[in-house]
Amino acid sequence: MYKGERMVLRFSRGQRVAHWALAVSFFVLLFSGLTLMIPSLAPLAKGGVARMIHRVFAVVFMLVPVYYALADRKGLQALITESFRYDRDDLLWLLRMPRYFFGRVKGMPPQGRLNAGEKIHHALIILTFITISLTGLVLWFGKGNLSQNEFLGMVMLHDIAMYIMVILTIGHLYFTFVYGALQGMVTGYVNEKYAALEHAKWLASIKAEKTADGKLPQSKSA
Amino acid sequence: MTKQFGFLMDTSLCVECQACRVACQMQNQLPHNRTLIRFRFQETGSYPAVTNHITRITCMHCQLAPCVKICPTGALVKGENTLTYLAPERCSGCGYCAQICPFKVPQALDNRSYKCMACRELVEEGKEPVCVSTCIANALKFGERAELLKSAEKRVAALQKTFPNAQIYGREQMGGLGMLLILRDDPAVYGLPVAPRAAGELAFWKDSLQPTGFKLVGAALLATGASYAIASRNHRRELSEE
Amino acid sequence: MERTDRARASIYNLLAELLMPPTAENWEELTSPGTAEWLQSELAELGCNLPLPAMVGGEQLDLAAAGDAYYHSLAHPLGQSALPIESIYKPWTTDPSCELSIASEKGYLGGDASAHLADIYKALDLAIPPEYSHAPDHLGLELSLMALLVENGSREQQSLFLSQHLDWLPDLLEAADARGIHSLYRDLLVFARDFIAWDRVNLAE
Amino acid sequence: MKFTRRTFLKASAATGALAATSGLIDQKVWAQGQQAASVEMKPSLCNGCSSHCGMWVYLKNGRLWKVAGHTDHPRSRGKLCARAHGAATWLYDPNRITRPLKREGDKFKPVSWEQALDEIAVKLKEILAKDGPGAIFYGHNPRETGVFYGTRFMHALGAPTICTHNASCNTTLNTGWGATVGTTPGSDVGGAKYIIFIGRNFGEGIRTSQVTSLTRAMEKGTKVVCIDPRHNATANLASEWIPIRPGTDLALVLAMANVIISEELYDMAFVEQHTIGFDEFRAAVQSYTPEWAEPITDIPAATIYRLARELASHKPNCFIDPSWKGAFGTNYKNSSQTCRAVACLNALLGNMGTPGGLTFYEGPKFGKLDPAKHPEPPKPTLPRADGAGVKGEWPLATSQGLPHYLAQKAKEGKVKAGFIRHHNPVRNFPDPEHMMTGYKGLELLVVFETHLTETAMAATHILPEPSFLEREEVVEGLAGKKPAACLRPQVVAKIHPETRSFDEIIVALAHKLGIGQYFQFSLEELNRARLAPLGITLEELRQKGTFIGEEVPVPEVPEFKTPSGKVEFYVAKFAENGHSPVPVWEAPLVSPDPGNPRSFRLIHGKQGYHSHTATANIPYLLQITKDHDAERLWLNASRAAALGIKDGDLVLVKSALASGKVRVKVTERLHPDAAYLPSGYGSFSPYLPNARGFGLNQNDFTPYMMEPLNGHAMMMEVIVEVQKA
Repeated sequence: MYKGERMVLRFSRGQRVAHWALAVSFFVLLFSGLTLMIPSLAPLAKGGVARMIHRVFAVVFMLVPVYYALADRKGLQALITESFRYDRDDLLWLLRMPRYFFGRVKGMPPQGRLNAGEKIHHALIILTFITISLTGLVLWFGKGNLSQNEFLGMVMLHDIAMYIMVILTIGHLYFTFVYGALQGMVTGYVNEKYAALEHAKWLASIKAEKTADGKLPQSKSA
Repeated sequence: MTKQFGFLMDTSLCVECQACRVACQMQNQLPHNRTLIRFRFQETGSYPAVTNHITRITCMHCQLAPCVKICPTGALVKGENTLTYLAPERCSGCGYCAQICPFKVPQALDNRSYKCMACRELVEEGKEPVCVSTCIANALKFGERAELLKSAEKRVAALQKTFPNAQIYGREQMGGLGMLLILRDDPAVYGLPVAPRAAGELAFWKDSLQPTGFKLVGAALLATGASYAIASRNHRRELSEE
Repeated sequence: MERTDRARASIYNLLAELLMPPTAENWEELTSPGTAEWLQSELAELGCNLPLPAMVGGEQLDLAAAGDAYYHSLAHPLGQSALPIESIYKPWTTDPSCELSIASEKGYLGGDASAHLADIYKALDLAIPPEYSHAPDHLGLELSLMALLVENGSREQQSLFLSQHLDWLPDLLEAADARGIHSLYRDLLVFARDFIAWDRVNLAE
Repeated sequence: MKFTRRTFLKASAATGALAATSGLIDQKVWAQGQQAASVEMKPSLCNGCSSHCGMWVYLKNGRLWKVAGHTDHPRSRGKLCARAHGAATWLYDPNRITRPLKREGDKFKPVSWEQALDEIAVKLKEILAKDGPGAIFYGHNPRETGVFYGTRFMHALGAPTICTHNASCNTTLNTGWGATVGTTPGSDVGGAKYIIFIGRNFGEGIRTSQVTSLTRAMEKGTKVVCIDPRHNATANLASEWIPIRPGTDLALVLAMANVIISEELYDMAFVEQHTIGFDEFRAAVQSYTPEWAEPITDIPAATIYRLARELASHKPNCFIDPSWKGAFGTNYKNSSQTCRAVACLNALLGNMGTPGGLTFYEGPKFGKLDPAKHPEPPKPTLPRADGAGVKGEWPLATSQGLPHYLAQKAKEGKVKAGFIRHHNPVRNFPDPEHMMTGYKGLELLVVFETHLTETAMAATHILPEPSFLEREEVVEGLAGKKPAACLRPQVVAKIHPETRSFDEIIVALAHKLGIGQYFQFSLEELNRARLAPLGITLEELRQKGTFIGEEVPVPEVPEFKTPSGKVEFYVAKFAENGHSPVPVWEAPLVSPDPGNPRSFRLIHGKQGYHSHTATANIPYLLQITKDHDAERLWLNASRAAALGIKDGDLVLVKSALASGKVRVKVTERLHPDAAYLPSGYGSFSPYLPNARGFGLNQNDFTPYMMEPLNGHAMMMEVIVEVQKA
């Protein structure tokens, strides 16, 4: 573990709330949805309870970006733009991804606030978020008025988006625990040494901000 | 091989008396505003040469029943006699059956699906479903599908003298319907799909996509699970090297 | 019996009296200021903070007017009043073997509640007035039985009876409002509903 | 305890018992015990309509559990229609009348039986003393219990006026068939090769076994022709629907007779041996060619020729159905003559008593009370208050009487008291205003009912009967090859303690009126006496419900109960009273104005899931109507188009009497002259909360009228204007 180092703010309050709201609603949606896929969970779906829960949390889920936009508009913009902008280092990083997968950071190209893996993760989450939300809305409000094919098309897209999200989430959790990154999303702060190791470009950019006005605004002592 | 059982409705004999509807409500303890048997009436021709075409909107007991395939809770099942049974106590009311049924029969209301339950207990006791035993006009029959087809053929031949388009509906559709209909005219007149189908995507979804999805998720779990110890050890080592 | 149980039993009895047709025997007494005072003190004893029904100690109806109001509010047999009979507000039976059209419907006499109450009276060797043979689950009789359970039965039995049988007063009030019953009887039903709700909590504690 | 308590629960040993019976209070535990109980079966007779189909009633823990068709009963043959399931719920209906009621102004006050019966007796005695028994009437839908007790009661009072609903239904059949062949025959549907229905509608005026026989016959190839202005539910399955201008069926039948006679297609031997007046009939129909009938009936002459020839070619295994209300019930001014013509046309086919023809079966020969112990009251000799059979009034009216005329007599102060049971003339005769004013003006009107119908609203006293499952009735007979005896035993305990069955009430009233000597027997004794000759005991019949007797041999040609003992083409009685003795063409009373595109004849008919207005309050049956928008007014598509009316539009229906709004069913299945209303709706009693104000009733639009021959209500002689609302 990193010890005795200074901490740098990596996630704003808005970002953290959005992350956890999304995470919680995602898991509730996942398990309430699975009652309609795994026969042994079917009894839980009886009487429409699972459906009710699924709908309530679908609303929470879909409101997360709205909340994010209100709480931290810049953050949301940055998230979207960063997720789809890749430089040379990013590509190189992706090439060396297997190293990173097995816990080796050293030798990876320097990264910004988000590493290339995180960017891809975010990009895919954004895409699947849109897909799963839209198909979900169509299934919800189009109930009874869809043709067989429309219905099946929607269900399948909804499913595919779900599989992708689940696999991404597995990867996300994996890296979180391999690299002990949970703390960052809980408190918002990361260890400066960790930042230097994993997000060198980003650390450099905030240090540059510091030199401009004389202090490091996003940091505190551990 | 199991014997196919089914219904035969001679729509040319129905007097729309609704006895079947009410008897079915009794059998299934349905409140007055819920019914498993609805009717559709369609006039053809113009005065005075008019025909009133009647058909029931009720489960057609498809051999290849998409509702059974799609039902995520196993509330819809095929009996040994090939009738499609519904166990409401297992139903979650997701409404998938209503959306996939090419005949738009099931209704998803009150957090459950409403559709013909094929009087399972009665049939297993060797009795007729209650709509059949109550039909005052002999318009409904129940029995071995092959036998019903034979008698339907005879009846259609007789009807064709007056109604040249008279035909049996359900011989081939959906792998053969368990609810055979004797029609006096083309199915479209009755609001019935001429070539109903279980969308091929249904099989792809249930048989390929879902299992593949689950396998991929499984693979991801395996890969991360197996690598976790190595990766975190590597990471700790890198940190201590500092 | 504890003092509080005596209070509960007698309040149930008072409600039973008031929710049966008024008679010359005790109508004046039931609605007198003395009864109001007594009820007030019983409620205070119980720590039950409910306003008294206006019928008791407040606005007075003479016996004839009360008879008329009762009949048109709670006893008119022709769908004009809110009949205070449990079966009407519950699905007719929960037995899945019933093949009667009304099996799962509300709005009919002689439902499970009615049959259960009749069996309770029989087992306890209780005789009900013959004019109630069609409605052993009449609110007045149920309140009377509740008083008896308070006096002689266990708290579990009381709890069960309140939750299984005396749980339909909100529906009755809805029916009463739909039909516009006499305000004093409506007020009394509100009191009965609230007292039962209070007692359910009380028993749970 | 602060206040004086009544003890609603008279306890003896509650304290100990409560402790000892742990599961007693828990309804869940109780329910498990209940579920384990077995189900028992008892027979009854349905009351969903007046056919009284046999049914099995299933009971569990003494509660009604299920109803099913009685396999032995000739009318149900194991099947019940929708109405039976609905009617069974009357038992637990909270809208039942539970206590005797007395009307004060427009309110109903409960009174004790003692008070009600005393008041009735006092008032009746007063009227008897003042106006005599001629000022009293009894009206009912005649079923055995009402017939036996009601008749005996009236006769004991010396009162002759007993009438039924038939003047709004089919009293013309008694007139027409009665005059021609002596009785209204049945028909052998199962054996027929060719059947013509004129207005008769098996599919909606249901007797379950008739429908079953008809469709079985059709599967075997029987040809069925349906002649009706409306393509009704029987037309659905008929081989052919021939629409006819409403009210002109007489012209069609006369023209068919013309063809059959002029082409000598009739059964000459039968006509020669078993009929009188053929020559007069032949002469009368000579001018009624199909070409003559074509413009009247709107049926092509060629079709009439074909129908006549086809029908005759199947003689004698064919018939024109004797019908019910249909086209020759009490609908048109010419209905009695139409019925006569139909009877005569059937006679030409020689189908009297033949297989596939008309049937003349009799009911079982019931026994009687010992006349020594229970003398019958003498038959009253006074003239009837409704003038039925009375010279100078309605000599040709049948003994079924004229309830609508009684309303008039009441207004004139000539009728003072009435007893009405199981019958709703105020709603089911034309002009409710006329009926209500008349009946409400009576000094005494006692209504025996389970529900507060429109007629009960006019009553001075309403006496509540238990529902049909809670009372034993008088044993009934059914005519047939094998005559049957049927019983409606009491199958469940009375729900409302303050209800009493008709026989009980009549006996109690009789005692108060001093005619108790005619009622010194119990219902049980009566039923035993009736069953004595049949070879079945009351106990057995209570178990079986239906008893099918031995086959009774019938003569090859039935005995015609006419003055001549033959089929009468010529009816002298008609001539004597100034009516044509042979059927001749007579136009309907009113016709739509051909120059007015809004002008229609308002016709009505039954639906298979309702019995007049009696079942509209049952949620299960009313829901069928709602699900299918079946209360709509039918209009012919081309007529509707001309008025800019689309399917589902709301229209205003107007006659001289009333106006009302209803939605429209635009259809090709109706003659352009007609506007059709289903007849089961438009209840206005506030005590029928589900039915009240739902749909329109044809009787609101039709004036109070009497047909000249037998005085019936002419229920379809009404022209309405229809326009978009």
